Amino acid sequence: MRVARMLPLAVLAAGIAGPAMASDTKVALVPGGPHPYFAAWENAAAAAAADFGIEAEYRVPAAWELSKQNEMIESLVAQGFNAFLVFPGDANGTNATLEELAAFDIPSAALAGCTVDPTAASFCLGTDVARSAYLGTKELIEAMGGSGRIAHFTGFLVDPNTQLRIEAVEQAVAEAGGGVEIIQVIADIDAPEPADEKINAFLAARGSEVDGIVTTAWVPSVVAATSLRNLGDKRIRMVGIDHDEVVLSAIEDGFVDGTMLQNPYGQGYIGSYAMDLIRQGCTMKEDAPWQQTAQTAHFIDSGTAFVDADQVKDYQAAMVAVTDEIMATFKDDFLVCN
Amino acid sequence: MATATTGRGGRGALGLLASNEVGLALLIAVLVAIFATVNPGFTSPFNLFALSRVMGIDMVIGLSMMVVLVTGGLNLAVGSIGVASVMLGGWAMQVAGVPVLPSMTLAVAFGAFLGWINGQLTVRMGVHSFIVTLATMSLFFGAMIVATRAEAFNALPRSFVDLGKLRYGGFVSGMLPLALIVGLGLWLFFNRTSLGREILAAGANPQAAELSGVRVNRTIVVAHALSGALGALAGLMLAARNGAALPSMAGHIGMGWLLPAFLAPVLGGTLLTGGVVSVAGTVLGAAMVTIITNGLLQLQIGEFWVQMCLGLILLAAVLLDRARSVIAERRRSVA
Amino acid sequence: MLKGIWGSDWFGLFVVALVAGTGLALFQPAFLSPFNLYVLLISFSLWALVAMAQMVIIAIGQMNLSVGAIGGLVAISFAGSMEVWGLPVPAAILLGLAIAALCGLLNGVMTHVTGISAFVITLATLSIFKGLNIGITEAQPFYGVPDVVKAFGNARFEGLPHMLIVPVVAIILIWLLFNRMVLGRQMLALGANRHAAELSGIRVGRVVVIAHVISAVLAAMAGMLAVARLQLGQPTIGDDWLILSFAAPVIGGAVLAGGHISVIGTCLGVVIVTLINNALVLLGIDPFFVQLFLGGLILIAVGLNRWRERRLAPA
Amino acid sequence: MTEPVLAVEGATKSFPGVKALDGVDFVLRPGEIHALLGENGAGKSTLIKILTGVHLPDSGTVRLFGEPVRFRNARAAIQAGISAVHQERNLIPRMSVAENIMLEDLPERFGFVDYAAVNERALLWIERLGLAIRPDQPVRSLSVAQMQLVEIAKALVLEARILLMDEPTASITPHETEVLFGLLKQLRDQGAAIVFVSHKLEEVFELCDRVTVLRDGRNACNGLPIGELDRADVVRFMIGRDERTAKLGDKPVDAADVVLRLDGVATSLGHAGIDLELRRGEILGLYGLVGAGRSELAKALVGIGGVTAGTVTVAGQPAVVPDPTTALQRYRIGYVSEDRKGEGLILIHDVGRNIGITIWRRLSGWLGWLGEGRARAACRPFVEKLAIRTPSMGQKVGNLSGGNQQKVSVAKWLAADCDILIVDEPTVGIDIKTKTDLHELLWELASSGKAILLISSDMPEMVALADRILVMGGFRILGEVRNDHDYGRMSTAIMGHIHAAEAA
Repeated sequence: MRVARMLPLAVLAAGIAGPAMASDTKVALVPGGPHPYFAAWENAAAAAAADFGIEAEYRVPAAWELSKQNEMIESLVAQGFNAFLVFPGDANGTNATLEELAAFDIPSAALAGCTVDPTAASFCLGTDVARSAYLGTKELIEAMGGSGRIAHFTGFLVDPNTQLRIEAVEQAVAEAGGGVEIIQVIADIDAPEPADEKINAFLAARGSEVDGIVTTAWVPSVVAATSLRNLGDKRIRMVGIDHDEVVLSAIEDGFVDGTMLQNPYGQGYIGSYAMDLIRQGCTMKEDAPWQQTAQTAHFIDSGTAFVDADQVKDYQAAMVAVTDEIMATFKDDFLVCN
Repeated sequence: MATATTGRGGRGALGLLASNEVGLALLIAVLVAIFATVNPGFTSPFNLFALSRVMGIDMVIGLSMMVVLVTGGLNLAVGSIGVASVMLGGWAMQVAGVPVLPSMTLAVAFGAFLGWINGQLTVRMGVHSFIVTLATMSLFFGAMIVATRAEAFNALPRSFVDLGKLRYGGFVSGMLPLALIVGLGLWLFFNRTSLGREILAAGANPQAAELSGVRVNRTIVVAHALSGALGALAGLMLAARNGAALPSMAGHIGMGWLLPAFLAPVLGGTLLTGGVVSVAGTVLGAAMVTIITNGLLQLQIGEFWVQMCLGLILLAAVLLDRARSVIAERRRSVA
Repeated sequence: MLKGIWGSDWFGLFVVALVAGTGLALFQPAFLSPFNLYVLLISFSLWALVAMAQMVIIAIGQMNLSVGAIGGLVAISFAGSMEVWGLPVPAAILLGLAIAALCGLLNGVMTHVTGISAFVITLATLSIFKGLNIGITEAQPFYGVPDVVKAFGNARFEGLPHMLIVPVVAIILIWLLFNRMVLGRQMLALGANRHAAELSGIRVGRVVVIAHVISAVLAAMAGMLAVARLQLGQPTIGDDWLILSFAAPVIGGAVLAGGHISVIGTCLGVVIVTLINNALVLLGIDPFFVQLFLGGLILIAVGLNRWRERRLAPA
Repeated sequence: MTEPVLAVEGATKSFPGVKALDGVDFVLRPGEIHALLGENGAGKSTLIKILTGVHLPDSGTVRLFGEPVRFRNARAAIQAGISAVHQERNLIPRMSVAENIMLEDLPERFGFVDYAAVNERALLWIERLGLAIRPDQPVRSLSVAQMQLVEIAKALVLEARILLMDEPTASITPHETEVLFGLLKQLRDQGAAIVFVSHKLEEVFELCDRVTVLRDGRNACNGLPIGELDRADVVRFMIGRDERTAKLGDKPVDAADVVLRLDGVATSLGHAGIDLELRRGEILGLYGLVGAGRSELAKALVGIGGVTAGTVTVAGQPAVVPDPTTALQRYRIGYVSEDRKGEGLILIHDVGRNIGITIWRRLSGWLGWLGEGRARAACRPFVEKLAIRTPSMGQKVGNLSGGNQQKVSVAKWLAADCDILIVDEPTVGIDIKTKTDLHELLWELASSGKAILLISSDMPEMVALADRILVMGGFRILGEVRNDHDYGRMSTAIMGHIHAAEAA
């Protein structure tokens, strides 16, 4: 029921990979927990397995908890997986597990989000969460015409990424000069019912004061988009995050200005490819075109793009283009292979 | 280790079979046999190490809940206390430069202090500890978030982090013996000290205990403080394992710990109504749950169905255990 | 008469809620705006059902940890059956209720037949129901919720959400059940003293099973309301219910050991928690302080009610 | 002779470790009140539980109007026309009196409980039992005696053909007993068959028509007409030999050595102007009707419910007792509660843990260390002294018979070695042999220099044991009687004080 969403991508991406070769690489793609964001990883894993002649599997921890994810990874090692692509359950906490993997000569990389340096992850391929939030806020401020009051809805405070996002939004606002002001930050609304309760309470109390909404977590984006649609409010501008259908259709219908899209399929596909090469003896190049983020010095952008109403219909093609682009030069840019 | 209060002694094999602990041990043996046969990776040193480490931590979490269940109360704030204490310990180690051992002691003492607050509130307000700890769960966690701005301490001293990597015989994590020592200590506490006995008496029948000269309120406060200390200890173990003191390590407001905290003692035969404790049962209960979780993850089940299988096996385990005790009871009454 | 109200379980809560409401209105005029009241009522609708679902089980002296898992499973089944099978809305509602009844039946029968505490049974079934949910959805929401359902979640009449009708009817029925119907009285008798209930010829098994079914059906209604409200079948619906499901009845004066609950008290418990959450947003509390205040305010609400009870006790 | 309504043939029932019934026969005819007697643990309650569907017999048959029946649950028994007053409390405290009485069959109207009918029908039985309570009053606001009568009303309201009453008079006053007996006789005359279980032989002889006695799970006699028996016969059936009266002998009381003295004491529980002197070696009786405030006074003395006025002097020193711990440890006062199951014992714990609880602190060493062996060894002498019948120190107290349970709750306080022992209704629901043992024990304790405050509603017990008797009523001391151990004179004097207070 859930397959097929990203299938076209797989076909496209397969074209650039070249002929498959047998390899003993067995990659596990482990998200932080069950979450729709990662669904594309499953297809990416399947495509990578077919294209590179490796085994690649998408394995989801039972719940969104660091300890569950750690248990998952440990049990996968016992099952013979020898390379890991992990969305860090905690940007700090996941390091210990990756270090242990390294001690067993099992390479790993952080996918979609980064671990904090120093880390055993070979690289971080994904989204610079801070930059994404920063750019999204910039887009929002532009949509609001350069001034106004904004609100920021985000996820669990205990997630280190949440603080980066809060700071990034503050930074973007500060750079906009005195015309923009953050009037409220609502956090800890990763569950849908509390999100609905709090976002609507906010709109009730300050809906008339606020000019723009930036959301930096999946559920708040969905709920805020739904609320604006229900209110029929197109005055309040909004920039969301990720590719939930609710958000995308709200963009098409003009209730949301745009969303900060990521490239989960590309992450899974390129990540698997890189893991296989590393397993075959390649090492990471120190003087590669790494990007520096607040968390790590070994960041590779998997493609973060602002998608508005004009691009929303064919954003997938855009992401494929980004994937192709990274794939084309990845080996030469980032790896030293003998 | 047998249960503390019921005298099952002197009834031979049937009496032994009737005990919850033996039933759990048998179940565990069967599960291990099955998992080891189906998946050879289960008995690999790496997996045994990882398994024993999670087991040790979950045992201490379970014991932390157990000592409050004994009083007939609950401690929903175990996770909050664990995280709050560890963040203090992490701060002491990383920022204040306090040596590792004093920092750990400080964290445990702080856990005990937070538990003591729970106990005092429960006793003073005369409200069920459920509602008190429901509130303090948010309170302690919120205070921790405010104090730390939710930032992790990720540069803890090597000697502390290495505790998480401690390994005996190549495959046993240091966490497991530590948990067993804590368990032994608690067993001695409940069976071999006057205070432990008084806590049990007060948990079973507060009126009778009060009239017999037991300071019931004090036993409640002590149990909560002990629970807090154990929560902090579990937190330290987890922090050593994660190599960092993380605000997120027990999930949102510490609720991530509640499941292991309740499962272990309840499977182990500790009554929710209080007064009966089974330290060995709690330890075995935690062992069983971690073994099931670990074993299931390794079976080739569609990953989205693992949780349902976990539920089914738990239910089956509970039912089997019940059937065993009913049959044993019947045999005994015939004999 | 006045003394009766002052002495009733819920009077203290009523005062707490009233004072909190008045205070909020003074500090933040937007509190009384029609839209905010509407938002409050929406929240109340959902949480009241969740709290009732737990309250019914507390009444018989047990606990149901699987309330949220049942709600979530029904929510995705409801949305999924409409999206995937194209079931008409009434059929999907019936399906949802039937699934819930089945879940409740499982909880109730297991608890009664095995004699294992409901706490343990529902701890296991919580995993099963949530596991089914994740297995079916693979963590992806169902989006194909028909417009009728979406409209229901959104519609207002004179500032009152249409959704409110569901909990209002449920509350009245549950109140009647516990105050005026033999079954409800038997549930309370069972919760207060199981042995006495048995000796009084009450069919304990039947009562336990029915209570679990009622609890599950209430959870199902909450789950379906959540779908209507969120306009999609989120697999995470229900994950956050557990704490509130206990907090509201207990704040409302329910005895966790069983045998005593207050429907009005529970509703006021929901109102107080909703008000606290609303206040934390309305007053623009720094998100870092939200949990701290939430904990403190719950403690104060309980403390005030407890203080009143103690003042009352010698009289 | 009339056909039996109920006939039990060869009923056998085993529990882990004990054979509670072993081939018991029992025949109940319409229009009779049939006494079912026996020592604690003889099997009376088990038989009652089989007849009410709580237990199924292992073998043997129960015939109802000649038809064999097997009651799988209480509901089946009720529907077959058997109602019962059980020994344990079976009321729902928060519900009203009327609803409790009618709980078996709440009248409905349009699917809702018809509370008007509930109250009306309950009121009928409340009045017939001479109870001065409102039907809509919550049960938890009642006194113990009132609750017991509600319990009885609950059984009567079913108007069953067969009525089983397990110790219905244990906690009600003589006057209330009289009313109840009148009612039971009336029901008998209307054709009901009533089984009456009691330890009070006076009541049995006053009320019953025939007697069945059980001993060790077997019939000691089966349905003998009461007219053919005297008290000695019945006792012989029950204990297997002649009744032994406690040999109490002489006991010196040191009149000068006042160990406990109350002057004008008032408590937060409602006592006022209580004066009392208790001397070394003395047994001071505290007599009164249920609700006179005797247990409450005892509790106030050990620190539950504060003393608000007046002075308490222990061993010559003014004493403030904030809690039972202080009472035990500093003032060496102990209280043996009347409510054995609620306040006296921890039923889910074993014998050793119940007896040892008062002395753990004293026994324990460094860091509170206390080995199980040491703790049990310290309790063993008291198990032996009181001849508590238990397989081991590890036996759960809940598994012991009522008499042995009571001995455990006394043993706890013997172990505590208090100077002042307050003993509250020590022999309620206790068989004759245990009762005699306990009487001798109390006497011996006093002889050895302890001071005992004895609370009892059992007049013969009071007259046998006490040196002086204080009469209490309405939370006040009504008067004092110096005991000359003459039952007639004493009871007249005591009742005189009570009636004088009522008249005033």
